[in-house]
Amino acid sequence: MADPQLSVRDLTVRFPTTRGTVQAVNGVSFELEQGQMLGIVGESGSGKSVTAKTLMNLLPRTAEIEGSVMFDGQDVRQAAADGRDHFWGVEMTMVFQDPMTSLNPVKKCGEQIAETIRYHLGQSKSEALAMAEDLLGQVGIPEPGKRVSQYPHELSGGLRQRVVIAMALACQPKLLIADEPTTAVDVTVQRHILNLLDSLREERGMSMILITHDLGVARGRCDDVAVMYAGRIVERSATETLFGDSRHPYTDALLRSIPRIDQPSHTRLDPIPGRPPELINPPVQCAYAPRCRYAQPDCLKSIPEAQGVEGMHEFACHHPANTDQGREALAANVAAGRNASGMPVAGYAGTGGF
Amino acid sequence: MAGSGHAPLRDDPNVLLTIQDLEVEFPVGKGAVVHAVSGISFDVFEGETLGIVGESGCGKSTVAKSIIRLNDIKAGSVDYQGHKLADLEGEALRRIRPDLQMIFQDPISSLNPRRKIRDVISEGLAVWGDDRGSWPQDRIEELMTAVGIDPKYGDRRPHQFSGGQCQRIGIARALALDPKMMICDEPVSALDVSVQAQVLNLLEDMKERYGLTLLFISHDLSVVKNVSDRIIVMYLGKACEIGNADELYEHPRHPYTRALLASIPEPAPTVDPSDGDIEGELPSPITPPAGCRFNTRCGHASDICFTEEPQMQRVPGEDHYFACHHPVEVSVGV
Amino acid sequence: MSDMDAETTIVGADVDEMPDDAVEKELGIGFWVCIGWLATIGLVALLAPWLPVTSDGAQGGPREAPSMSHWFGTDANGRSVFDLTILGARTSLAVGLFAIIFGMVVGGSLGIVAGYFKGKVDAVIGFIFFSLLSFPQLVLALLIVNAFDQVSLFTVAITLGILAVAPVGRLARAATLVFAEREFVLAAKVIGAKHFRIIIRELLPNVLIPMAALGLLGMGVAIVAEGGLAFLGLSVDGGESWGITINDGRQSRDLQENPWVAMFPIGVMFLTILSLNFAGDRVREYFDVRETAF
Amino acid sequence: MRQLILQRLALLILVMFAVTIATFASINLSDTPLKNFIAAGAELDTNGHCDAIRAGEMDDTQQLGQNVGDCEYIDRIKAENNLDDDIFTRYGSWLGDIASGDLGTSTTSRLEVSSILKDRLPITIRLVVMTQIIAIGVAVPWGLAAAYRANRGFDRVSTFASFGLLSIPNFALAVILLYIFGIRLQWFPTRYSNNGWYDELKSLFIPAITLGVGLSATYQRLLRTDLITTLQDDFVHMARAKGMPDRHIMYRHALRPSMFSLVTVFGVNTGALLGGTLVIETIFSIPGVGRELVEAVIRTDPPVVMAFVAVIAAGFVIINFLVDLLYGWLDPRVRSS
Amino acid sequence: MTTRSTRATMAKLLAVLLAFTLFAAACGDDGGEGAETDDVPTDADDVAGQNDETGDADFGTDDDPDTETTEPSPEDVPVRGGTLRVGVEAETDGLNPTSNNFAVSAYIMGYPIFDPLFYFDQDGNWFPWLAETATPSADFMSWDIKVREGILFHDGTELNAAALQANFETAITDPIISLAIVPSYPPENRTEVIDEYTLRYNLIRPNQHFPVGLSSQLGMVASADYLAAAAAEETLNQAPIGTGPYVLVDRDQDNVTVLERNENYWRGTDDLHLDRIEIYINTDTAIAAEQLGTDELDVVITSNPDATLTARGIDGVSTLEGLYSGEDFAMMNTSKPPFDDIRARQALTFATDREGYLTFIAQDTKPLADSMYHPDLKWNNPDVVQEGNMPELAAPLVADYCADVPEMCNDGKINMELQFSGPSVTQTRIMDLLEDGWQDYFNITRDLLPQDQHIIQTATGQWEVVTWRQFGAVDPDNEVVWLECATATGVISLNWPKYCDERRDELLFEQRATDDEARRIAIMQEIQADMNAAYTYIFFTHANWTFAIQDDVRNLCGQTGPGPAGAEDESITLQCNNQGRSFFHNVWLEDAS
Repeated sequence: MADPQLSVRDLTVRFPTTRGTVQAVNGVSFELEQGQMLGIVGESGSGKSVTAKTLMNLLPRTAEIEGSVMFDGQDVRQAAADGRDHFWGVEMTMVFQDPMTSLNPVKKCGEQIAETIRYHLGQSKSEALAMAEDLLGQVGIPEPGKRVSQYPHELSGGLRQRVVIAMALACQPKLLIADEPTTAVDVTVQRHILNLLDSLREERGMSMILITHDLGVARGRCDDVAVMYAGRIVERSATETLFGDSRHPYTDALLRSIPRIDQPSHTRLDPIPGRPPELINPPVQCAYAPRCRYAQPDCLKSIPEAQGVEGMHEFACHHPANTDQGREALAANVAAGRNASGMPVAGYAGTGGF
Repeated sequence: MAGSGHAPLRDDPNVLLTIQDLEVEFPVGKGAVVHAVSGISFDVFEGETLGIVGESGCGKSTVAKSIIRLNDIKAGSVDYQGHKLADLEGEALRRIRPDLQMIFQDPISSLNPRRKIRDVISEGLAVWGDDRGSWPQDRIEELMTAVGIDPKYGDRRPHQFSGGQCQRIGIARALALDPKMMICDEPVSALDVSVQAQVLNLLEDMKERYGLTLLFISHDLSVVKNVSDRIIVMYLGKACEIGNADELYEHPRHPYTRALLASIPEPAPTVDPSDGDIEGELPSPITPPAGCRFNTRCGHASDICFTEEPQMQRVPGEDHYFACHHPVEVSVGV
Repeated sequence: MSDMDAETTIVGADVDEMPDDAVEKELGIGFWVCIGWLATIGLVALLAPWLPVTSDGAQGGPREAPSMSHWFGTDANGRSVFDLTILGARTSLAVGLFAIIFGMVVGGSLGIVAGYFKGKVDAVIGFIFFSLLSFPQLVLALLIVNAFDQVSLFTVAITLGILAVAPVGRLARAATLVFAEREFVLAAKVIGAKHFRIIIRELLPNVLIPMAALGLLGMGVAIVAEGGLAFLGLSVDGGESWGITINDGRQSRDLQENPWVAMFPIGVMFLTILSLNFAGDRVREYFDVRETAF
Repeated sequence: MRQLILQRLALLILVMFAVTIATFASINLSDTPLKNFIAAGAELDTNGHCDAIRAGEMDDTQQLGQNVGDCEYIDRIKAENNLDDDIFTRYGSWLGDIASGDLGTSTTSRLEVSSILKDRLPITIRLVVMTQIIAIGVAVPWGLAAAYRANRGFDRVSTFASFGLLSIPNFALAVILLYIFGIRLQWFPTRYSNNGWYDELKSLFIPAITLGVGLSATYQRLLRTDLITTLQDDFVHMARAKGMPDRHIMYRHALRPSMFSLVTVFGVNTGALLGGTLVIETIFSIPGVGRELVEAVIRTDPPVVMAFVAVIAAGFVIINFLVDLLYGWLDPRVRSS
Repeated sequence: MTTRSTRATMAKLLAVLLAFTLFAAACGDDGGEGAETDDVPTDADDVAGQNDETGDADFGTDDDPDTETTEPSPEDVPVRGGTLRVGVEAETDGLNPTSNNFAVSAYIMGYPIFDPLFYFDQDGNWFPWLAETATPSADFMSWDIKVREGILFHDGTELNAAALQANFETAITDPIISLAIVPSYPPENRTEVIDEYTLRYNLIRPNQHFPVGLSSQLGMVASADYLAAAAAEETLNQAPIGTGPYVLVDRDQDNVTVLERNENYWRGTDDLHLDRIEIYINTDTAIAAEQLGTDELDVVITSNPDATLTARGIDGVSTLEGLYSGEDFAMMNTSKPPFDDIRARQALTFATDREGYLTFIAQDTKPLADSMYHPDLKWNNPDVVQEGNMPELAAPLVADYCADVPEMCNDGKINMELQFSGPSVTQTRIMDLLEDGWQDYFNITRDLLPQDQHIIQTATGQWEVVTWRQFGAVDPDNEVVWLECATATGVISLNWPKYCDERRDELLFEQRATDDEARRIAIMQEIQADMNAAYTYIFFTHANWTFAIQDDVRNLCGQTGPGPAGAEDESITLQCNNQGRSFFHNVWLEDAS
C-alpha cells in the first residue's frame, strides 16, 4: 500500500496563555488516502479546527506545535518554517464556516478568485478573470460573467459559499479542508453545497477533510470519520462502522443525545451531562471520564491509548461501549448509581442508539 | 404557498393565544419594506408546544417577537386570553408581558454581563415585587436548583458560565415570573450538541412542572419535532403547512415541507431524497413573488401558482393544514 | 436533574478553540503604576492647602536652578516651580475631573437616551452632538471663556465640560445602540421592566465602562485643553495651572537658560496624561471596548 | 447616494444655523467694548448733558473732543450697530448678510472679512494638509507593522511610543521643537514665511510635525486595533489558505476594510484642525485662521469671529460629508445601501 | 461741531482707541505694561545725548560686558541692494497718520513712507525736512510753515499748503487723534493758506516749540487725494500714500509689511541703499530676538527685557538701548473711590514692591524710576524720590481710611480692582508681583481685559488701578497733554488719573511760552515734586527701547535728513533710537549682494 496522501502523526498544539498552557490538540494522528473524504467530528473546543489550521499553517505564531504532518511526501511543517510559496492554495486549501466573512467585503468576487490564480499560476489579470468566471460556472453559479464583477454582499449566502469554494479550488488543490462549510447556511443550501463538494471531489480526484459538529453531515458524506474530544481523536473508523458499532462512550452518548427526525415527538433525549473539560493543564486521566457513564477508577488514572484495528477502527477507551467490558462497566455504574468520578448514572431514559 | 386563511384556527376553549392575519414589515430605507410576516394565522392551546420551523428569513422569529410586541405589528391581531396584544401600549402592555416570557437564541448575549446571575434571575421579582405574588425572593434558590444551577454560584457573573448554563439561567429568569407561555426563539441553536439535549430536556421538564405553553422556534427540523405537539412550517413570511407534529412529518403535503425534510443530512424516511433538489435562491422579502411565494423554486408550480395565493386547507380528518395548489397527495411512506 | 451536580461543579471560563480569547485579561502592572502616579498627584493636589507650598511672593531669586530648597528651581518671579507645579495640579486635575464628569453626566445621559429611544429623540440629540463637534474645540472654549467677565476655575471647567459632552455622548450613544440590541435588554423589556429601569440597570453598567475608559482619556484631553487655554492666556485669572506655568517658562531664552521652569511642569503633565491615556487604554482593553477617538 | 447628499446638505444647513446662533449669542451676550463704550457714555451722562444737548439747551462743542464723547456720536454708533434692536433682529440681519455672502467688515482693521478669510484660510489649509500627510504617512506603515506582529516586540515598543507621543501636550511639543530645530539647530525657520512654495513648506514643517505627532499616534492606534480585528477575520484566513503572501494580505486584503475608524477620525480631525491649530499658529506666528480667530476673539471683532467660526463649522460638516463618500469607496456595502 | 458722518463709526473709534497701545491686539508679551500711550501729537523726543558721535548708546548696560554697540566705521563703503528685515512687537491698525494712532511699529513702517515736516538732529534740535522754513509770529500765537517746492507724493500729486491743511483738518476732526490737538487750537480759523506752499497755524496760547509737534505723526504728510479716498474707504488706511523714500508694496496684516525703494524720491536715490524693507510682526518678542540669531531678521525693536537680554547674548548682534524712552508705572484713578482719597493712594504706593519689579520684571535691564525723567536728563528733579517698599507705612493709612470709609473695606483691607490687559505672560507676572506686595492691605480683584477693552475702560475712567507706560519725551512741552486739566474730563480723558491741578496747568503753559531753558527746568522740577506729592503715579522703572542689530546692518545711527534748502549736500545726521523709532533710508547691509 502506497503512502497515504496525508499523514498526521502525534500532532500536538499548545497555546501558552497567562493562565497556563492550553492543550488544544493532543497527540492526534490520522491518515488520508488520495480521493478520500475524512470527517472530523467534535464539539466546539474539541480541537478539530485547530487541527485543520495547523495543516494550513494558519495558527497564531504563539502556538507550539509538535508532531509531523506529511503531505505527498513533503513535510508540511517544514514548508511552513521555510515560508514556502505556492504550497498552500495549490497543494492544499481550506474553506471556512461562514461564507459571509470568508470573502473580503471590499473586493469583487472575480478579483478575489483571480488574485489567487495570478499569484500562483502567474496568469495575466484578464486570463485570471476569465478563469475565475469559468470556475464560478463550475461551482454552479448562474450568470458567472455577472458575478465576477459583483461584491460579496450582493450575493446570497449559498452563492457566496460557492464563490468561496471556487476560490479554494482555483489552483486545482489536491486536498481541500472544509471547516464547517455549511453551518451558517440553511438546510436546503447545505444540501446543495455538500452535493457540490462531493461532485467536485469526484471530478478532480481530490481528497477532502470535512470538519463538522453535525454527525448527520459526516455520516452522509464521509468515507472515514474521526471523533474528537478535548484535543484528542477518541474514535476513528469507516463511517458505517462508527455509526453502527461505536466503541467510544463519547461517540455513543453523542449519538444518543441528538434528537432524531424518525423519533416521535416528545421523545426524551439522553443528554451528556456536564460540560467539556478545560484544556488548560488538564489532569492525567481520560478527558471524558467525568461525564462518562462507563468510567471506572482506571479511567481516572491514565489516558487511554488508541486501540482496535489500526487504520480501520481505532478508539481510545479503557471500557469501550458495545463490548462486554463496557457493558460490565456500565452495569456496575448503574448499580452504584454513579461513575468513578461521582457523576450520577441511571439507566437510559430514552430509546437512543442505532 | 403562502397560505393565508383562518382554516387552522381551532374553536376550542383551550386556546390560549390566537394570532390572526399577522403582518409585520420593516422599513429598509428609500420607502422599501421587508415583508417579514405577511398574514399568518394560528393558535396555541394551553399546555401545548407549538413549533415554528423554517429557514432563515422566513419570519419565524419575527412572529415570536411580534407576540410580545418587540416588533411593531402592521396588521392583524394577537389575542391572549382576551387581551388584544397588538393594540396594547405602554403600561397595559408592560403589565401583560410577564405572562409571556421569552428564551433567546444567544444565551450569553441574553444575560447582562455586569450583573450577578442571582440578580438576573430575580429581576422579574424586583420589577414586579408583590404584584404578581409568585416566586418570592427566597425561592430564587429553589428556581436555580430547578434549572440545574447550583445556588451557591448565584454571585457569579454570566461570563463564568458555559452557554448551556447561561441558557438555564435565561430559563430561570423567565420562569421567575410564573408565565403562562414561553416563547423559545432558537433556544438551542447556539449550543453544542451534547448540551442541546440538556436544554431540550429541561424545557420539557419545566413545561410539565409549571404547566407552560411553549412556542418553540427553530430551523432544526429534528429539534422542532422533538419538542412540539403541533408545527408550523414557514416560508418567506407565510405559513405553508400547519399540523400535528408526527402527522406533518409523516405525511408532508407541501412541496416545501418535503424539500426541507429531504434536505437534512439524514433525510426523513418519509420523503424522497430528490425532493430536496429545489431550485434557485430565496426570493427577496422586499419584493416577494405574487401568488404562491414558493413558486419560484417549486417543481410542481403551474400557472395558478403564479397568480393565485393558495389558501390554507385541511387534510380531512387530521389536524393538518396546508396551503398549496398542488399538494403531494400520497406520502411516500417508509 | 440528573446531570446537575456534574454540571455545576465545573464552572469556569469557556475555552474556545482559538486561545486568543481564552487569554485571561489583566490590567497589568503598568496600569497600577499609572494609577499610583495619578493617586499621588491627586493626593498631593488635594492636600496642597495643608502642605507648605505657596504661590505668594518670591521664595528665591528669579529663575534659580533647582536646588535643595527649590527642587524644581524658581520661575521668573522667584516663586518655587515645585510649589507652582503642585498648586497647578490642583487646577489642572480639578478642571480635568470636573470637565469629564460634566461630560459624562450630561453627554452620557443624552447619549444613552438617544441610543435607547432612537427615532426622533436620537435625531435631535445626535444633531446637538454634531453641532457641538462642528465647532473646533478650542474655538468653542475661546468663545465660552470670552463670554465670561472673569475666568474662574469653574468657568474653565464648565467650558471644557461642554466640550466633552459631544464626544462622550456619541460614545454613550454608540455603546447604547450596541447594547440595546443585545438580548438581555429585550429580556428586560419582556419581563416588563420600565424604560428607566432598563436604562439604569441594564444599559448603564455596560455603557459606563467604555465611558470610563473614554473618561480617563478625556480627562487627559481636558487637561491639555486647559493648557492650551492657558497658552492663549485664557485660563484661570490669577491662578496656577500647569499650562500657565509652562507658558510662563516657554520662551526660548528660558528654555535655554532656565529650562526647569517649563520642563518640570511639562514632565509632570506628560506623566499625568500618559497615565490617564495608558490607564484608559487598559480599562478599554480589559473590558474589550473598541478603540475610539476622542 | 443622492439621498445621502441631500441629507448632508440639510444637515449642513441645520448645523450652520445652530453654529451661527451659538456664535452670535456668545459674542453678543458677552461684554463687548461696544457696550462698554455706550455704558461709559451713559455713566458719564449722569448730569443729563445728552438730554440737554438733544434739547438744544447746551452747546456740545463745550465738551472735550468736539466729536468724541458727545451725545450725537454715541447716538449714531448705537444706530449704526443696531444696538437698540433686540438681539433677534440683529441676529436676523447678520444671518441674512452671511447667507448672501456678505461676511461683513472687521471692526478693527476695516478689511472685508471675506478678504481676510481669503488670506488666512489657504495657509491653514496647507498646514492641515501637511499635518495630515505627515500623520497618515507615519501612521499607516506604523500601524501595519505593529498589527502584523501584534503584541510582539515591535508592537509593544511601538505601543509604548504611541502613548508617549499621544501624551505630549502639543503646545509643549511646539515650544520644544521650535527651540531645538528652529533656534538651536536652525534647520527650519522660526516663523511663517512664504517666499515661494518651498519656503512656505519649510516654515510649516515644524508646526505640521507638532500637530502631526499626536495625530499619527492616534491614527496608528486606531489602524492597529482595526487591523488586528480584520486579521482575525475569516477572509484573511481564507487568503492565507489560498497561499497569498503576507504582504499581499496586509496591503490588499486587510488594510482597506480596517480603515473605517481611521477615516472617521481623520475626517473629524481635519475639520477640527481647521480651527484647532490656533495654539500652534499662535506659537509659530502663522497668520492662519486659528490665530486670526484668537486675535479676533481677544480684540472682540464680532464680524470676524462669527464669520470664521461659521466657515470652520461649514468646513467640518463638508469634510465629514466627504468622509461619508469615502466610506463608499472603502466599503461597497455602504455604496449600494 | 464738525463731524464726518461717513466715517465716524463705532468701529472707527475702537480701532483708533486700540492704537493707543504700542502693541497689536493679541500681543502681550511686552516687557512692561499692557497698555502704553504714545504721545500722539508730539515731536522728537530728543533724548539728549542718547546717541552722540562717540557712539555710546549703551545706557544701563554697563554691568553687562557682553553687550557692545555697533557703530559703523566711517570708512565703510555703502553696499547697494538687499532687503532689511525688521522685527517689531505689534501690528498697527493702519498707517494713515491722520486717523491711525501711531505707536512704535507704525512709526517704523510710517517714517520711510512719509517724510516728516520736521525732525531732530543728534543733539535733539529740530530742523525742517519737508518744511523749508518755520516762521512764528512775534507773539508766538501763530506759525507759518512753508514746504519745499516740487515734492511729489507717490501718487504723483504735489506737496503744497493745501495738502498740509487737508492733513491737519483730517487729524483734528478725527475722534481720537483730535483729542490731544484740540486743546491747543481755537475752534475756528485754526489754519490759513498763506501762499501755495505756506500754511499758517493759529494757536490759543503762545508756543515757542511749535515745530516739534510736527516731527511725529502730525508732521507726516499724506496725499490730499489719498486722505479723501481713505475717508470714504477705510481699508485704504492700510495703503498709505506719502512722499517718503520707500513705497508700501505689500501689507499682510499681523505678518509682514513690505516697502520698496521709491525710485522717484525727491532727494534722489543715491543714498537709498536698501532695495526693500520688510517689517515683520512677532508678538513673541523673545522669539523675535532669537530670529536675529537664526538670521531670519536683521533688526529687532523691542521694549521687552527678555528680548533685550536674549539679544545681548547672541553673537554677532549688538544692542542699542535707550533708557530715556519713557517710564513704567502704575496709576490710580482719582475720580472714584477708594483712590479719590490720598490715604489710599499713599498706602498703595508704600506697599508697592518696586525692588521686586526691578529684579523680577525689569531683570535689571532698566533702572528704577523716581519721576518722569531719567536722572541723566536736565529736566529731572533729583530731590523727588518715588516711595515704595515700605509696607509698614501703609498699615496706619489703611486703618485710618477704613475707619472713615468702611463701605470700601473688608476685613480691614481696602477693596480695589486691579485692571490689566491680556492675555499676556508678562502682564500676569507683573500682576502677581504687585499683588504680592499689596495684598496685605488691599482686597484685590483682578480684572483681565482684552487690550482694547482695557484701553477704553481706562480712557473712560472705568478703572481703579492700572499699569501703564508713558512720558519720556525730552521736551517738557510734550507732556502737557497728559497732565493738563483740559484733558482730565470728558468721556475720554488723556489725563488718565483725572487729576486736575490748576497750578500745574499754569506751570505747563508757562514753559510752553518761554524759550528760557533754566526757567523751563525749574518748572518741570516743580511739577515732578507736585506729582510725587499727589500720589497718582507709582513709578517702577524707566523704559528701555532696544534696537537689536545684526553686525552687518550699517549706518543705523548715521542717517541723515535734508539740510537747509539750497545746500542739499549738507545733510543733517539724525537722532538715533528715538523711543524705539527709526528711519532706515541710509542703512545698508554689508553682505547685500
